[in-house]
Amino acid sequence: MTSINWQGQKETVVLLLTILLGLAAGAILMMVTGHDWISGYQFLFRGGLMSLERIGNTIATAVPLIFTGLSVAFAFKTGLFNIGVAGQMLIGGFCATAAGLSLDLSKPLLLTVMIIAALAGGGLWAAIPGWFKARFNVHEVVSTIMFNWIAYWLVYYLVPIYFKGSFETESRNIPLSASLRTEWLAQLFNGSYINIGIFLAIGAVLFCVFILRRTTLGFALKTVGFNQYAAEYAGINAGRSIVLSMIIAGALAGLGGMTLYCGYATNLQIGVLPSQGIDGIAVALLAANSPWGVMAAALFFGLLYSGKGFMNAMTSIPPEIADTIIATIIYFAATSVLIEKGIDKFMRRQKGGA
Amino acid sequence: SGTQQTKAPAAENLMVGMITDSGTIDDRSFNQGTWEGIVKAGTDFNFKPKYLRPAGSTEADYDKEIANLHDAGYKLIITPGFKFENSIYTAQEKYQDSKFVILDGLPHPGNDYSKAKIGPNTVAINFAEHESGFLAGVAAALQMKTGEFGFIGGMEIPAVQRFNWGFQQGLKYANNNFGTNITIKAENFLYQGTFHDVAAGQHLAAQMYDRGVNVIFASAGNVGIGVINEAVARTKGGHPVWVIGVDIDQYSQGYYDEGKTKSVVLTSAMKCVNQAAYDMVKSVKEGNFPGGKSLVFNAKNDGIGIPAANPNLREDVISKTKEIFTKLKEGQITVADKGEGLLR
Amino acid sequence: MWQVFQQISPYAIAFAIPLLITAIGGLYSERSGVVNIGLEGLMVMGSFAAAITVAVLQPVMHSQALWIGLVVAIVAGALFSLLHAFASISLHADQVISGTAINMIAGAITVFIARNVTGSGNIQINPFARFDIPVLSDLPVVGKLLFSNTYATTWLTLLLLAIAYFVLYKTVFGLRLRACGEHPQAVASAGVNVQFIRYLAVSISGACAGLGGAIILTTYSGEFNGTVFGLGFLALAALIFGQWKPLGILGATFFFGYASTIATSAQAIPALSHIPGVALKTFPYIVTLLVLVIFSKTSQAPRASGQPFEQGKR
Amino acid sequence: MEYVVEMLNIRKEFVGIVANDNITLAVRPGEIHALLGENGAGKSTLMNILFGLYQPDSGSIRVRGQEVRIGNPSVANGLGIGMVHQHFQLVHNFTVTENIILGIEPNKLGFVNTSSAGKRIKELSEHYGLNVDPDAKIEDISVGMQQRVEILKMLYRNADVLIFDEPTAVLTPQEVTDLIGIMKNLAAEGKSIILITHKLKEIKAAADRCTVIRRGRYIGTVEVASCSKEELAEMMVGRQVFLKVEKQACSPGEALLEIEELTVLNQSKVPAVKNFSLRVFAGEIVGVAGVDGNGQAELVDAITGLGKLQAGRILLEGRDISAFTVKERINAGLAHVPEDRHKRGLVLEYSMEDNLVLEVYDRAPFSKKCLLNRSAIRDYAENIMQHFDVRTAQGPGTIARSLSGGNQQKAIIGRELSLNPKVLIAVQPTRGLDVGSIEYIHKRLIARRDAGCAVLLVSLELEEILNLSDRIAVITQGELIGVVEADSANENDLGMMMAGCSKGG
Ligand SMILES: Nc1ncnc2c1ncn2[C@@H]1O[C@H](COP(=O)(O)OP(=O)(O)OP(=O)(O)O)[C@@H](O)[C@H]1O
Ligand SMILES: Nc1ncnc2c1ncn2[C@@H]1O[C@H](COP(=O)(O)OP(=O)(O)OP(=O)(O)O)[C@@H](O)[C@H]1O
Ligand SMILES: [Mg+2]
Ligand SMILES: [Mg+2]
Repeated sequence: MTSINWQGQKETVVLLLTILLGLAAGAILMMVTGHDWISGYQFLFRGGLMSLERIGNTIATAVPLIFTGLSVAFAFKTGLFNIGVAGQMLIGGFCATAAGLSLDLSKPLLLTVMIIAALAGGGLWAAIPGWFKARFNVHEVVSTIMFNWIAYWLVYYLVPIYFKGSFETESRNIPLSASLRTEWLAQLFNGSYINIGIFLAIGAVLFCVFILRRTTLGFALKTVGFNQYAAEYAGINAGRSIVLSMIIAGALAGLGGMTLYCGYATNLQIGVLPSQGIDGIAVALLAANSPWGVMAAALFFGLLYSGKGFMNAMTSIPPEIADTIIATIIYFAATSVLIEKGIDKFMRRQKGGA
Repeated sequence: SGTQQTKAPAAENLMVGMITDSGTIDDRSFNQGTWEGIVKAGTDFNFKPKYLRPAGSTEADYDKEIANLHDAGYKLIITPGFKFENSIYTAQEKYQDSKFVILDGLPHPGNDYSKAKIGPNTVAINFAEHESGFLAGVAAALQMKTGEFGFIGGMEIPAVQRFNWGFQQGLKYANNNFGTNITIKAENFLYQGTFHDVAAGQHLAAQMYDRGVNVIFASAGNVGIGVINEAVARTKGGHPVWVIGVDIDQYSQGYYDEGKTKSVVLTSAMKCVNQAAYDMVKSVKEGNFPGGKSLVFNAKNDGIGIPAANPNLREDVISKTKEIFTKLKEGQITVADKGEGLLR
Repeated sequence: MWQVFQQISPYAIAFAIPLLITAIGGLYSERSGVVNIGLEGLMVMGSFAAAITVAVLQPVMHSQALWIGLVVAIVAGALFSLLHAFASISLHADQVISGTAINMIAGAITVFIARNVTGSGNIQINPFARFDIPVLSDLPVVGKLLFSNTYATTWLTLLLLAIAYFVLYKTVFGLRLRACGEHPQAVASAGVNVQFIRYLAVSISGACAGLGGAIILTTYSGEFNGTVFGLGFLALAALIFGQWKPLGILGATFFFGYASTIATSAQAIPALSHIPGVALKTFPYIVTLLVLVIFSKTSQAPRASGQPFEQGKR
Repeated sequence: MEYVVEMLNIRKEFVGIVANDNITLAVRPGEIHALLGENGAGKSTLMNILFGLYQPDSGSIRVRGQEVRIGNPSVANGLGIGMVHQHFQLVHNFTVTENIILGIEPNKLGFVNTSSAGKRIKELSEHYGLNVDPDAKIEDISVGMQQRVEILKMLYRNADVLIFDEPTAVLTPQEVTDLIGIMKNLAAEGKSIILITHKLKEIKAAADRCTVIRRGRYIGTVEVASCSKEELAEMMVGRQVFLKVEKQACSPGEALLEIEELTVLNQSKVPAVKNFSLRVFAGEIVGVAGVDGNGQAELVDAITGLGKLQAGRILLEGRDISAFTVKERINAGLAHVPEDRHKRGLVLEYSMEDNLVLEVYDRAPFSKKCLLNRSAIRDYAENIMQHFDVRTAQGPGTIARSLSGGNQQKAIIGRELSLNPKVLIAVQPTRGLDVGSIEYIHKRLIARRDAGCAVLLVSLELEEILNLSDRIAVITQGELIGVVEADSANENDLGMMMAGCSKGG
């Protein structure tokens, strides 16, 4: 009986231990480099949580991560490794920004159009590597990396031509009517830049849960992910599933791009691949690809990212400690077998003793 | 380094913070110059300055770091770069107990410069880069007498453009008034498009040097470092070529001998960001912070210029350049901050 | 056009060489059956180790400092890659995940330490000097193309490529290593320790990638700043582009070298300056995709690459 | 020395299962010793222990009278023990020589010297009549040849105890005969052979003695000559087994599957099936006999829709399905038991219930409006598993990977038959299974035939074809050589036809 119970909660326990180990590694690193780790963590967490405004900012920081995490996790669940999230975000963000800067509509209508543009842009951008994989057996890891750079340069040249802002590095600022930021939400969080992206993110989580657990589509996609040959044998169109799965992953990333550029930021930045793309892999890994897990992991990372500046302002600890902690957590997640074995041994000894 | 405990903002202590733009604190130009000014003020007025580097280059990233400095008790916040315009615009309202200095920019909301506003707790400082470029151009032309000159810019932003335009006017001035024979061609005046691509700077410089360009004026952040690296490599290999540095005295960046005395940097077109930062800290210390004002640093107030020491320039060149600088100060020479009739 | 080609050659080669040595590292690893997506991070680690070493030594010694830096980078890369080896070989972790973790750790921890050391996180050094090879550089055609303006590290890398070829195809170790990448069970049942071979292969890949990062630092960049601009991933693409063969990799990396050098210099080349920048900049990536599209169906990928090997597992 | 190898009281436990429980095996020099047991009885485990791949939990091993500890395969090699695994341990893109010398490469300063090895391999090959080209690449040679490479690997290492784990499962009848010949040669030279096989006929033909194990336990060792096939089977399963399934004469109805002048290309764009025509009627089993690689796989792929056809038509119940997708064919009443249960048959990571609805998950009642109905799926799976005697640890939720091969196969058969197909394509339905499972599966196939289904049985095992089929079609190099009535056929004639001599013209 106990063993069954334990199995059920094993994942969660392992996850928490992983995070704890990552934080411990961070503490050790701070100590080794001559800093006071207790105040380090204190200010790190206060930086993310000490006021309503900062909580709002933490959430806003987490929103794009939720999307990129979902994108990676969804692809993972269907047997694909989507390293192209950054490029899909750029393209999705670009399409949304383009719509937002070119159309003159009421805010709800304009946002709807922008969301569709972001979904379509990101989805189509991911569809091509998906098709390459389905049709020509091109491994998606390499092709999506190539697509990241192509997206980078496309946007790099397109923005100054069509949507040049005050300066070369960015597009024009999007008008308030095209922004996910809203007065009431900002007010609610004391002037934070939190935006309605968080509701889109919750919607996306629900969407992923629903598709993967409840629908025939999810069943087909997962089957192809696990065993393409068996899927073909059973009459599932594997090629179509791969493309579809990439489209969904890309659309999630594209919408994430919109929440980044039209919610978190106020314009489209060029000359830089959004770091949230790679972070999405970490989020998905920590979450073991579960959509709700992605939400939690993204909020946790958002907290670290959002608090690190304050920690840096209050102490002399470089903010890169946050990235180091996250990276360490991912390594521990990759090697969680070790943790699991350790726990198993511990449990067995407990049982033996009892 | 030791542990730095919570500092309850002590009233008597100055707390001065800086936020870098996309570059780092040792970018050998803009950020570094600003930081050096603050550090100098720190030793003079006995405070420990702090800088933060934002995680990204969006308004939210900048807002976040301003809030962090403010919440940590920093009451004078210096931000180098036009990218902070929107963030300072909101911050000056939001944190009225803090003072802000923006270099190279004018606070305004969104895209709308017509709503620009410098709050009573803010100073906006701009530089006459064209005058600086002019001076460096004259000095380099005098030194070389004849030759082919080029220009590599980073992004095509106003400050960089003004350097370029002033530089060209300086070359013309020297050709017309001092009998130098400097030629320029359109294909040797370009903007790389980023401030970070070292390799690209090197490749572009290589093209130009191979085409016979002797001197390149690089106003391009790390791209400019690539230009200097290429010049160093060539000079080491026995084919001497020159670079004109930008923002701060970049002489030490261009050493090509083991003893670190000889450099490929002919001179540098400086804008005294360090001075500007220092002055602002000082004004706060002395209680005469010129809040609400927009300041221009130019030849008149010694806010621009070439380095005090120029080992690569002959004595006569240095003295002639000094004369020109005086004429700029006195308004006998004016340099246009527009690009009409010039390359790019 | 030939003129231009000749003129950009030294720069193209300088760009290709770190890619090449990193891809060679990837070759060892993948041929032994371990996918190493952490090459990027290993390069960063090598660049960092070399930067710290050179920055400390350069004031007291001259050009030797750079060579010592390279050696330290090799060691650092090899040691750091053991993290990946441990996760993916001993713990049978997903190799892509573990490699991603390597990338993230390298990117974060090097900058963290560098910031503790220099404040800004950047470390500057004086790079190698270029030189013309006597006699050879005066040869017609190839003299300018291959033997002018070269770095010593270029010849070192080409030597390592030749060594890689011999090691992989002519030696006992190479035979076993390749067999591990195709059919590890067969190797195990022949009484060879698969895990040991894979450990060795991964640490060689770490050493090579570390060297690659250090070469970027000590040739054209001159500064550590926490990134190698995605070159590790590009090396991975070159490995596939080159179909996991030493000469194929040489061709692929040189292609990248020339394509991206043309792209970055085009602005200053009148004959090319009218080509839209976006076309030049995306050219290498699009060609890579096309090559992948053409060759992936008949891919020569090592069969067991990416699969953890567990004794007795079927 | 009476025994060359003695394994005494060997016990080996895996998580949750005792694979070997106090097993004893003693092999004499120069004998061929068969090891017999059901799927999962523990044969491979026992041999892996002898070869040093696993360590026993308890018990001892003696080789030539000396007690030894075999920590890894090189120790086994050193003791003169060699093993041919169930799945070949060959590197596909290496040459024969490279494969053979792997691990004990002759070298100078680390550089491999293949030429001396090549000479020795040639000698060995000639001495034992193995006829292997040392410079050929593994991927270019036939399966039978690959097996001989495995044998050479052992001989090259001077092994005198040779273990064969199910060596005949992949061979053609002719190759089996050859292999038995080779084994007898080796035994005559004084080498000892341990042979694992499920085929009693082969044991009778080759082995001197036979050790039987059941569920990890030692049952006994017998002289093969003094024991009938039926007795061996009974020892192994623990009950009486009918080696030949009873069946009524068939009463064919209308033609359900019609293959008309079919031509199919293989991967290298060469015709693998040429102008092939065949009709299968309701209520009959048509066996397709042929040596492996003569177009069977391409034929099956073309019928099931997994491969493209170049020319010709396929009709199901008179409907042309040539252009149908796989799904449409399934919906039209085609079921398929695939050749490789792990590659195509199952999603090993999925639970059994998900595997059992693989083809019908999108039909009512398993889903409505794209939403899965979990309880309907579970009921359906439970039903199949009960009906087809699929044994699992945790019911329908069990992960497919953890089932034994026999149970996996029963589940696939159950799944396909539950589709209520008009036409069933069964490819190697009993590959690698023990006689108990074979008997069960054969019974179910015949029952389905009697219910009016048209069954196309593709198998490399003539015995199975002869046992089950009503008519037998022989395929050679993609061409239909002839169709014979099963009653009037025998292995010899079929073998002749398969070799390309058509019967009676
Ligand atoms: N690596 C393993 N991990 C866990 N259990 C195993 C492993 N290998 C074998 N077993 C268990 O040991 C039992 C014996 O397996 P083994 O492979 O020895 O059977 P076998 O007699 O060779 O079967 P077959 O006739 O199918 O080849 C199996 O029932 C299986 O459950
Ligand atoms: N990864 C695994 N986890 C648990 N049990 C396993 C695993 N792999 C194999 N087994 C067990 O080992 C036994 C034998 O496995 P094996 O693959 O040899 O099956 P088999 O009956 O011989 O079928 P086949 O020959 O078709 O593979 C099975 O009964 C299975 O339970
Ligand atoms: Mg077995
Ligand atoms: Mg078996």
